[in-house]
Amino acid sequence: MPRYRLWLLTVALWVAGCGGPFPQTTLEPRSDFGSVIDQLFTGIFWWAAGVFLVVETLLVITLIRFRHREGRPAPKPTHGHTLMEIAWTLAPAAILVFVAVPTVRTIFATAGEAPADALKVDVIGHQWWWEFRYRELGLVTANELHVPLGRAVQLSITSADVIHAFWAPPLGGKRDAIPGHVNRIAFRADRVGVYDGQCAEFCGASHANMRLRVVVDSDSGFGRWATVQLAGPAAPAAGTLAERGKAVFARSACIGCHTIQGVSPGVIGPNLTHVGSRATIASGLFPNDSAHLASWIADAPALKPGSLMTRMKPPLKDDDIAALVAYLASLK
Amino acid sequence: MSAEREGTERHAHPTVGVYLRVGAALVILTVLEVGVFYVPAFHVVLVPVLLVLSSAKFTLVVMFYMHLKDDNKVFTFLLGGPLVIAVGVMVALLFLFLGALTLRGAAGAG
Amino acid sequence: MSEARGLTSWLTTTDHKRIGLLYFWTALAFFLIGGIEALFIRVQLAQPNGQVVSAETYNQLFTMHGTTMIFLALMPLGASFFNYMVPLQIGARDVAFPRLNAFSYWVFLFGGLLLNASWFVGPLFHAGMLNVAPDGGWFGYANLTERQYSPGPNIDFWVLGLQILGISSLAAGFNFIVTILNMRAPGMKMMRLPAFTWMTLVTQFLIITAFPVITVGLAFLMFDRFFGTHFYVREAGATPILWQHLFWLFGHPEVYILILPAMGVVSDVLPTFSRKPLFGYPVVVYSGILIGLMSWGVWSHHMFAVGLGPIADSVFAATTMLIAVPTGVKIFNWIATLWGGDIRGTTALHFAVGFIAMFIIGGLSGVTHASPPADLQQTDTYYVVAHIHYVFFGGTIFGLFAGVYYWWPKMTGRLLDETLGKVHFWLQFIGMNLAFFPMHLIGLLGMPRRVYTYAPELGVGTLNLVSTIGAFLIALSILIFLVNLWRSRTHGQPAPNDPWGGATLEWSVSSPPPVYNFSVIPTVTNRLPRWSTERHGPMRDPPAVPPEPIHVPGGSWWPMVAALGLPVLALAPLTQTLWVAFVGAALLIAGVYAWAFQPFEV
Amino acid sequence: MTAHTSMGLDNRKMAFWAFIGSECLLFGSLISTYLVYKGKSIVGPYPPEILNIPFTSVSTFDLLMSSLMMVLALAAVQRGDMKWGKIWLFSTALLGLVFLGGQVIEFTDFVHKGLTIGTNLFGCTFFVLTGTHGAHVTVGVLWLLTLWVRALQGKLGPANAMTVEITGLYWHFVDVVWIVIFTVVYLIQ
Repeated sequence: MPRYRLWLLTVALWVAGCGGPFPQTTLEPRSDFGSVIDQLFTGIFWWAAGVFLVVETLLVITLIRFRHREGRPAPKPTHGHTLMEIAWTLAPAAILVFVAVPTVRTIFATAGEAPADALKVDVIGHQWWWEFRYRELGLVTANELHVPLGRAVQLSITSADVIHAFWAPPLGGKRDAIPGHVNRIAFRADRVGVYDGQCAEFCGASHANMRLRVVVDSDSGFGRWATVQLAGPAAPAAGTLAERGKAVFARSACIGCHTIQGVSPGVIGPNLTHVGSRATIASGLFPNDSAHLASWIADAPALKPGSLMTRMKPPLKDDDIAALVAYLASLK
Repeated sequence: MSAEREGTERHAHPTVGVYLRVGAALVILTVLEVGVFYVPAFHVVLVPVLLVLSSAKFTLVVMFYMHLKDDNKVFTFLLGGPLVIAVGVMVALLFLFLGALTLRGAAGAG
Repeated sequence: MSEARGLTSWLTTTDHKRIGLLYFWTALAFFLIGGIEALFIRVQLAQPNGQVVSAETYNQLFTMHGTTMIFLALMPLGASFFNYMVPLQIGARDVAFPRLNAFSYWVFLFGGLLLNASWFVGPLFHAGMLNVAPDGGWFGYANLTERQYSPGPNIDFWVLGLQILGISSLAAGFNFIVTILNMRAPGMKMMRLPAFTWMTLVTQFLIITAFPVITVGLAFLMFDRFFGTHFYVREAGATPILWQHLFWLFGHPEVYILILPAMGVVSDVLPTFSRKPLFGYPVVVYSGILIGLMSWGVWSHHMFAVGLGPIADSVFAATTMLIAVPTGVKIFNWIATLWGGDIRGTTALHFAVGFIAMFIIGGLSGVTHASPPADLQQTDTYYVVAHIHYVFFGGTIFGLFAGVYYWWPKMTGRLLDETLGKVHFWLQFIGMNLAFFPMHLIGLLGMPRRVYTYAPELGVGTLNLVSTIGAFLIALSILIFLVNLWRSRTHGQPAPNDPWGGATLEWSVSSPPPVYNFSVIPTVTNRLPRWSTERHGPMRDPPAVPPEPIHVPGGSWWPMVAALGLPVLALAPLTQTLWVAFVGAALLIAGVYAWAFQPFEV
Repeated sequence: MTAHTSMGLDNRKMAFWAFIGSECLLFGSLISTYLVYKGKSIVGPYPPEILNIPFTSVSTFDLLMSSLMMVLALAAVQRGDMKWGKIWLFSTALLGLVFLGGQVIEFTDFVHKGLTIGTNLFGCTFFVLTGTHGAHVTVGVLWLLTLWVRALQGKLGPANAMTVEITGLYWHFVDVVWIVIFTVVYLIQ
């Protein structure tokens, strides 16, 4: 960890008193993309800190040294000094060269190109959730992006409605998800873990609630996950609550918006084929447990303002909701 | 009165004869424009030729009908400054939008 | 020749000094409204999962906070000084077009009222109070602002309000360009203009060039929302990025429209209180012009996350970094002005120096996101919120407060209390650093901006609480400022012509100046007319009593009538009522014709 | 009234040039948008199917001639020849009206051929750009007619030559913008 970051974090911890962990920090990069940006920022930070110290010190010294004192003779009316003007024009220009050169180098290094064997994922922003499509693997999931450790990943980012921005800070910088455009970022994660992120472009009422998680798995872990996701949905055993839940799902409005492979074809909301395997619901807002799932199904807009998943009309009965929850939880 | 005050405005407006000749030139240029548009042989160079012809018309009107040629340079600046910015913005936007394919280059986003 | 009194005289006034005061009080009121909005925002964010306001209300609050502060508080506070001070500084009796000046003010007032009316008129649109205020952000990114995604009248208020405010700024822009170029006293050459007047001139050029672009962008949005066009609709082959280009083409010059007047104030205040001429006056002037010019070539640095491609990113990164050069030059010249001076620590000087100290921070954090890859981690986070507040609060507001403390005696004839002033300064200085410095960290730790809530797991709760405390300190400092203003009416010491020993012409007349400004138009022989330097002695102030009667133009109702036509016109699309449009147009046309044919002598 | 000014120039004229500079950015943005969206329409009608070059050439000619009338009006007013001043002022306004009539016919024709402001991007950009220009022409015609009525009332003379000159500046600028629009929109398809 570079020294300045220790310093920064110390200040932060001292002020914060709690001291993290900071799941969305940009200061502890966990990918090559994040690291080059961090190095660039560190360099600029030191230049800025240096300039800050020099100029502010100069200002303070001037103020102290030339403060008004009784009997001080009238100041000499100096109007300017050409050489000094030239000097302090050239000095910042020179410093900027040291900022500009690595900047341009990094721009081209992070332009979104990835090696041919990169895992390609389409990222589609929706109001207010994320859709992830693994084209080669033929699988679709939502809000939780799984990537393998050490393998290059290329995200092709776009939007289905308004402008969003995909941002998982520990893995690198954000890119806008713009309807009608495709933006690319590429990164190679260098540590297993779960990294938080969220939409970074204001996109309406629940912009703050459009969160996401990136799960960096080991190679084998990723393989296992993909195998599970590729399989069809688990069929609930006969006579269980889950089976009743499947029936409730099939006869209510759910099917209009959600896909469950082999059950319903809706494409407006997230694909639920393996919703039980996800750790969170409502795009990273709540843990995926039966209590939260139940209140989410009952009244989503109460938990997520503006949510397109409106209150059911007529409202589902409590036992129907319980059945639905059991069914969804079974979709591992 | 300080030396800076240059007295009242000089009215160095062109004569009616000049106005008429400029009018004739404008008509001829317009005929040329439309002509170029209809002659297939010109189609390769249509855009540059039209741009030149229309700039010529623009300049004629501004210089003679709006008297910039003989008027105070401040007026030239008040028109010219924003005009340069406007043209610069136009070129930059065209570059950013239409040049996107080549510009994006390595980004390959498109 | 004595001044007219009464409400009518204010409603019909064409006197630049009165219009300046109207601008001041109106802008101050909007500044307070914007500040209250900011406090709500900070209360909501004081802790994770805040429940003080709803998501919808929060989005209206931050949208209106930004829009109000930029268009209704900072720009018009600057305009207040343009109005009051520029004619005095150049030795003129008034601006070039006094009635156009009144028109600008009334249009600004009506536009601001229309925008803020949106807080209360929800019931007219079958919605609750506090429900139809603009909620798309001050940047109003399409296509979120299209009817499909923002069906209510919220964005309509924003579009129409900004269009009206643009007209006000444009009219004032033409007026002040002509005033500064063409109304100078004999001998007041361009390179003898006070720095504040110079920066005003540059600002006006930016206004008349930048505002048409946003006018077009807003007009497209208006057509999309009302008349079924598709300027920003992806489904029709268009792109919402066009809006971003048009908006930032305006938006970046706008940043300098907000900061240059403050730089001008500082360039006038520092010499007065260090008793030394501005160091490198021509360099300060030229760097101001250069900053204005360069502001036209950097707009895409607001769009690095859009993905314009590496070449465009590199070009805009380079131009953006280059702007740091003239800005740095200005800062060095200000420090050199102080160097070797006899610095009197008045409140005005405190604020001017505070401007320099804080603007440096804003400038330096600006350089960090001039670098596109670094910006990918910073843009749309609290880091950028910190940056813009160091520029606009630490910069523009400190600069404008320097102007208030410097020119208040001239504008009202009463001095402000220096002790209260310094309490105000230090509270505001500490408050702003407490409020905005932690935001750098909050952003780097991953909190996006424009979020009404954040998770406790983010680990930024305490930092946000500190920031909220800072915001309330700022509020307290502003209260003290208001008390100071109020007290000065009765307790303020009467101001002599020149309480500070200023070098420029505004100090050569009484405080407040007579309605005709100068009993005899002064003849200027050098850049520091009221000072003695090695080359010349101070000029004589004009006599208190004019040697011959001075004709003072009367007032006029017509600018206000014409201005009233604009909000009425705006009501037509808002309420979907055609006949209202005819009433508005009739008012506007009648006002303009009556104005054009009313005899009026300057 | 010409108050003594520091540059010896008329205030209104200077303000007007600043206004014209500002208008450059207005039309610049509109034309930029037209160009940026050129060829991006998803459905027709497309420009070549619908633009009527001979018709618009006549309109262009008409507007050029109105500019000539305008300078002749100015020259007449300056030399105090109010008889011809009135004639030329009225002719200028008349040619402006003819241009507007042409635009009305053109727009109606386009709507009949299926191009409205909401049809496609060409419709959006075309109607807003030429419509804004048409609105400027309308203001100009009203202004010219006002001057003409003032002249009829005997309230316009060589002393008001500056008013006529400024009107002319506006009118010529509107003409100049059309010169650009004619080339960019109509001829470069």
